[in-house]
Amino acid sequence: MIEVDIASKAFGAEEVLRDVRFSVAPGEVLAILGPSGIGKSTLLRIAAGIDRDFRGKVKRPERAAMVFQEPVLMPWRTVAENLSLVHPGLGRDGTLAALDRVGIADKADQFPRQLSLGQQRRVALARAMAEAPEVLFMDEPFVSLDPDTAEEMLALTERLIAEVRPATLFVTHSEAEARRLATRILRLTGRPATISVPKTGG
Amino acid sequence: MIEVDIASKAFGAEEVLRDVRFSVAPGEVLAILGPSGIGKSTLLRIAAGIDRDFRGKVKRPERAAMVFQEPVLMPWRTVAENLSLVHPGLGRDGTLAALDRVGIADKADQFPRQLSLGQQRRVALARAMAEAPEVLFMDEPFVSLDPDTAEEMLALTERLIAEVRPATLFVTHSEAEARRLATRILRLTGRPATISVPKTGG
Amino acid sequence: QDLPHLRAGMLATGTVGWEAAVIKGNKLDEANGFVLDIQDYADNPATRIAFEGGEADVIVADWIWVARMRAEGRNYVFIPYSRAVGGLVVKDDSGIKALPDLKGKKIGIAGGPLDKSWLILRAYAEQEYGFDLAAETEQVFGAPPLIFKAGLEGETAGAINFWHFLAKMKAKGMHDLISVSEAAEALGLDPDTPLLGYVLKGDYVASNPEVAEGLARASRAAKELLKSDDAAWEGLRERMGAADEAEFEALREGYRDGIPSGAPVDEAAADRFLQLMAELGGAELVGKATTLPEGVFLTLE
Amino acid sequence: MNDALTHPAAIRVLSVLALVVLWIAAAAVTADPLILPQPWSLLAPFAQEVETGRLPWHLWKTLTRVIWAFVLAMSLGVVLGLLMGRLPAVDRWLDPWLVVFLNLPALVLIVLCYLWIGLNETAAIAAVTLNKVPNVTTIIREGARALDPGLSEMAQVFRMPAGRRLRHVVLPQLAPFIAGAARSGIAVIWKIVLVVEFLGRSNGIGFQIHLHFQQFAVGMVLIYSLSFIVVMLLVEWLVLQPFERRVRHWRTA
Amino acid sequence: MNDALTHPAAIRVLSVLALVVLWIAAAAVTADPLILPQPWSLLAPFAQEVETGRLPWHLWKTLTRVIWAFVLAMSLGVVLGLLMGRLPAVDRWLDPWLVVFLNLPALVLIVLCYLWIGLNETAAIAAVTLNKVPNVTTIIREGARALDPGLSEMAQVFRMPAGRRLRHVVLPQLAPFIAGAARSGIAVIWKIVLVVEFLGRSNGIGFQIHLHFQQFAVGMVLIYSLSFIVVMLLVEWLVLQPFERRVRHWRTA
Ligand SMILES: Nc1ncnc2c1ncn2[C@@H]1O[C@H](COP(=O)(O)OP(=O)(O)OP(=O)(O)O)[C@@H](O)[C@H]1O
Ligand SMILES: Nc1ncnc2c1ncn2[C@@H]1O[C@H](COP(=O)(O)OP(=O)(O)OP(=O)(O)O)[C@@H](O)[C@H]1O
Ligand SMILES: [Mg+2]
Ligand SMILES: [Mg+2]
Repeated sequence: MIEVDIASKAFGAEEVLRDVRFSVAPGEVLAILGPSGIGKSTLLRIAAGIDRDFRGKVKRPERAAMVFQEPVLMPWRTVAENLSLVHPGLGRDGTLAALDRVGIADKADQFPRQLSLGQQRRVALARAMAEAPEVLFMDEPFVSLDPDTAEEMLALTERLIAEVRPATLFVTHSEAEARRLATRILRLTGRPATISVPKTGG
Repeated sequence: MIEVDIASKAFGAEEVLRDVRFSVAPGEVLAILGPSGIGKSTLLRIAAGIDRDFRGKVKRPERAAMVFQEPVLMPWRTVAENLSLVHPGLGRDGTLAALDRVGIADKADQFPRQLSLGQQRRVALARAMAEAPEVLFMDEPFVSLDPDTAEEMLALTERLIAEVRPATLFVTHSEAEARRLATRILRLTGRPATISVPKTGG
Repeated sequence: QDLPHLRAGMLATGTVGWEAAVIKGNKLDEANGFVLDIQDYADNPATRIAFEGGEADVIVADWIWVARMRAEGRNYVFIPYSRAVGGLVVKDDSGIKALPDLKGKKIGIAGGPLDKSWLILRAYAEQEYGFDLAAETEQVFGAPPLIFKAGLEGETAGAINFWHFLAKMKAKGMHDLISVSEAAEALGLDPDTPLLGYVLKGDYVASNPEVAEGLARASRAAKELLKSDDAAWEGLRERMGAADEAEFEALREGYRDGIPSGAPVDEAAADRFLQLMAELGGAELVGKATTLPEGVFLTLE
Repeated sequence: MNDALTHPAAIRVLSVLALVVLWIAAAAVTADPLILPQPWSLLAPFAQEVETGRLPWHLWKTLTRVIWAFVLAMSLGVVLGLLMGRLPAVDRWLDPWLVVFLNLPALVLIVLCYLWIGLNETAAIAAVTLNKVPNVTTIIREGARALDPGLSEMAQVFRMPAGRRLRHVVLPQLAPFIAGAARSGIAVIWKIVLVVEFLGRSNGIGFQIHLHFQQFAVGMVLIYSLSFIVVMLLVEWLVLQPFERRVRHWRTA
Repeated sequence: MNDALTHPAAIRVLSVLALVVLWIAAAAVTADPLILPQPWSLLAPFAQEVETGRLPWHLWKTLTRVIWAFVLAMSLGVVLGLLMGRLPAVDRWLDPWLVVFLNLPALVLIVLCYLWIGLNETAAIAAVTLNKVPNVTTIIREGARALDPGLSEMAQVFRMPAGRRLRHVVLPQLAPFIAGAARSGIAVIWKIVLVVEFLGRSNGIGFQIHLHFQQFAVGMVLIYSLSFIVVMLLVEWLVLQPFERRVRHWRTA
């Protein structure tokens, strides 16, 4: 269960978010939609506890996982190490299996910069899903992927959510993705951004 | 006119591209499609002259512009400076106008890290289109944007191409985008990747 | 007037400075037909660099070094200035009565392992007591002020230091266990052989003989003053940096003890001395000068 | 906590005061003014050194040398470091030289400079510069090796001219390395200037420090040392830190 | 060009040879073996110093001190630099201290250490360490300030434990700063060890250099200086550079 209650979030004088309140139960998937620059990533970062400089409060379980808007890999560690350093429990086999699920087991011993951007994004996905998280934050996880790969990743995510039932918050620009994954959709509009018309998705 | 003739491109022992040959005339738009990790960015980087470590040859006009797969901005210079340092001819007004066209004139004096990723991508777009280039390389220029903004950017690009008529090479994962912008579509398949079925788009 | 100028590179803190101050203060330089231009340096090597680099016409050094440089082909000459008056001091309450009592203890030595006083004392210990002072004691080499401090604190049982530090140490409750001149005498050396002196280049002396002579005369005149006239010392008080009257007097008497007789240097005695140094200090000290090269000591009319 | 107490300037003053208190305590424990005098006992001799004009004069001499050597060493070092960091061919050739000059004792370089160039200001400054350049080069080279390839490619595609590229793409990435090299550099330079001064100059803080050390006048040694440190603190507060804050602004904005 | 001539090891040898040629030329121009002897004229005295065991012994003494001081200064400096770079509160408090200790003349620290701790090995190593720590701290602090916030956030969200975070997230980013600080650091340390040795130790290269320098025996000064430089060249080639190549591998892969 994750509870977000942001009275206000501002960067300097510019207020970005106001009165954004919601909670997400385990197994629930909340999609966050809104135009570029509205404050989606900001919201996610507050929810994940990265950004603490806001008025309001946030509660979330311990074991979190996140797919950032950019891959955020350690460029000086191999792809496999990027997983195993974050999830030492996996072991070499678990790591390779996790990489295999996103289709890049063959790149396990390369450095992130030797991967294409889409491949790096998949490493980031694999990292987020490697060990059953209690909360899952995803910031546009399926961009920079071709339709087939994106579809695979989507299916993978769906499976994970169904199995592990984390409380999931994910940002996307694609209505289709949102409708497919989300149990609820939240739209940010306005300046400062507030929640507009929450509706239940399928 | 840009002429690409790649006999072979390899990273170490791994051959990535083989026998990729094509040319793009001024005003033509070539869309490059293919699955993640196939070699699209590699191809673009070779065409743009960034990567010279390949067998074959490439000819292209002097004045090039590029939208990289990531924004690649100078984080220590303001958004406006990121444009004006690359295009000193623009002047302050021209810079602001260019930023206005992508909808972020209000961020002109902020640093790139203060922008959302979508906003940063738009700065990169503005930078590529600020001065009429003879060749335009774009690596997935419209991702991380909401549908409305993406549409605006697409329209902007269309206008620029119609006016300036650069030889354009662009990588995308979206068939829709490709069909809309491209005069020709090139698909990379296989390992090493080669051109599969070049067909003429609308 | 058009008197020739003599550029002297001097240790700003050295005792030479006292003499130079008296020379300048009493215009003894001009009286002897030259103008002394003093360039202060903060360390001995600095004066040697100045001399080598041609920035100074005269510096102060010991004649062993002059002999060494002569043996290397440098035409340097030496005008005596001061006798060796070093010694090994111990604390008054240390209970150490003779050199053998230092066995197994620490000796602080300011001049390094090639310090002449140290070498003479080693030879003396060997001759008188039949033991190797270097092997049977632990030596601590260090900067003079640090040896000074370590000696007073009792960190070292004995100390060999530059004489003006020795004077201060004696004023602070230490005494000579043995003076170097006693030891030298016992070794059959001439304690009157002045160790320190003005060093000039032979070429300079050849072309300016009157300046070299003038310098020697001025130096002697200054020493006469300092030897007999307590008032001449008052002007030096500040640059001597004595902490109290006892130290001041110890420094004054120490200086007076060091004034050489003025008699011509006994070259045979000097040669014996050099050979002993060569034996004890080795090439590191004397270089190629295992016997006294010709012409080290400048003979003036 | 009180607002006044968390203000940067207040902390600065408090921090310096704490250091003085430490000194007082150390001096009290040592209980030997010859070894470590109490700070207040230095006030009178300090005032005297200032009044006679000795201290300002020597300080000025030293500062001139430090500034000259600093400017020379930094510019040469940055250029060399950039070249070696970016061009492996140059690096392979010059690397052994760098190691040799980096580890050549200051003394050797200083003496050689004095003997070749003469006992003059040029030799002194050359000696310090030669001593310091390898240091700067080493640090900048690491920075040059760590440059972001993405930005270089961007600059290349858009044909940014070399000067602009250097100023806006390369130097901002080197800034932390330059800052580190400059700070630690000015300290090393000043330490070498001290040696240079005592080996062959007749003025400057180094000359005075050595002179007083020979006399075992620790108090005077401290007075002269601290006078330079005070200058460095002022430079740090009035020049370096405000400048750095501006250059680093983008990180915290 | 011939392949053999572009091989890194060949270039290394050639580069060192070029340096020797430069030396020979300089010595020929100087034409005074007392000021700058020809390299070959040093071979015989060098062989003698080695045979008597003097040179190896002093070298060993110095190396021990350098290693001790290096390890201590680097570890303390990295810790302090990280703290000051990451925690502005700590930085504000310690910054004035850093400036003071950075600019305190080596002589002062050395003498105070000797006076307090005594004329012994502990004092010598403490003095060198204290002299060097501020240097390392300064450089590492800049590195710590330049850490990538994105990676820290990643480590935070995934709750990477502190040790692993330090080793795999922080240190790799600091690597160029650490490399720079270590290289220029070992050089500075050895230079300070020289001073420390001549002020209060009875052995070591610095002691020997000063001894011979007092006699103006430039040849011996060079022999002892070069013996350490050769060691450093070997360390550079056999340890540092291979290690760096491994650590830097990801940049060029
Ligand atoms: N560090 C910062 N300083 C100042 N303003 C910031 C900062 N970070 C974000 N902003 C501003 O906050 C707003 C929201 O940014 P955010 O990254 O949350 O957008 P977003 O909804 O994720 O957009 P996108 O879809 O483009 O990623 C933007 O206008 C941005 O300029
Ligand atoms: N520097 C490198 N070293 C080794 N292999 C590399 C390097 N750069 C790219 N590759 C490999 O080359 C292949 C093509 O990479 P490229 O970045 O061109 O893919 P892409 O088609 O752009 O994919 P995406 O759509 O994910 O961006 C990938 O398999 C990648 O792992
Ligand atoms: Mg975002
Ligand atoms: Mg790509």
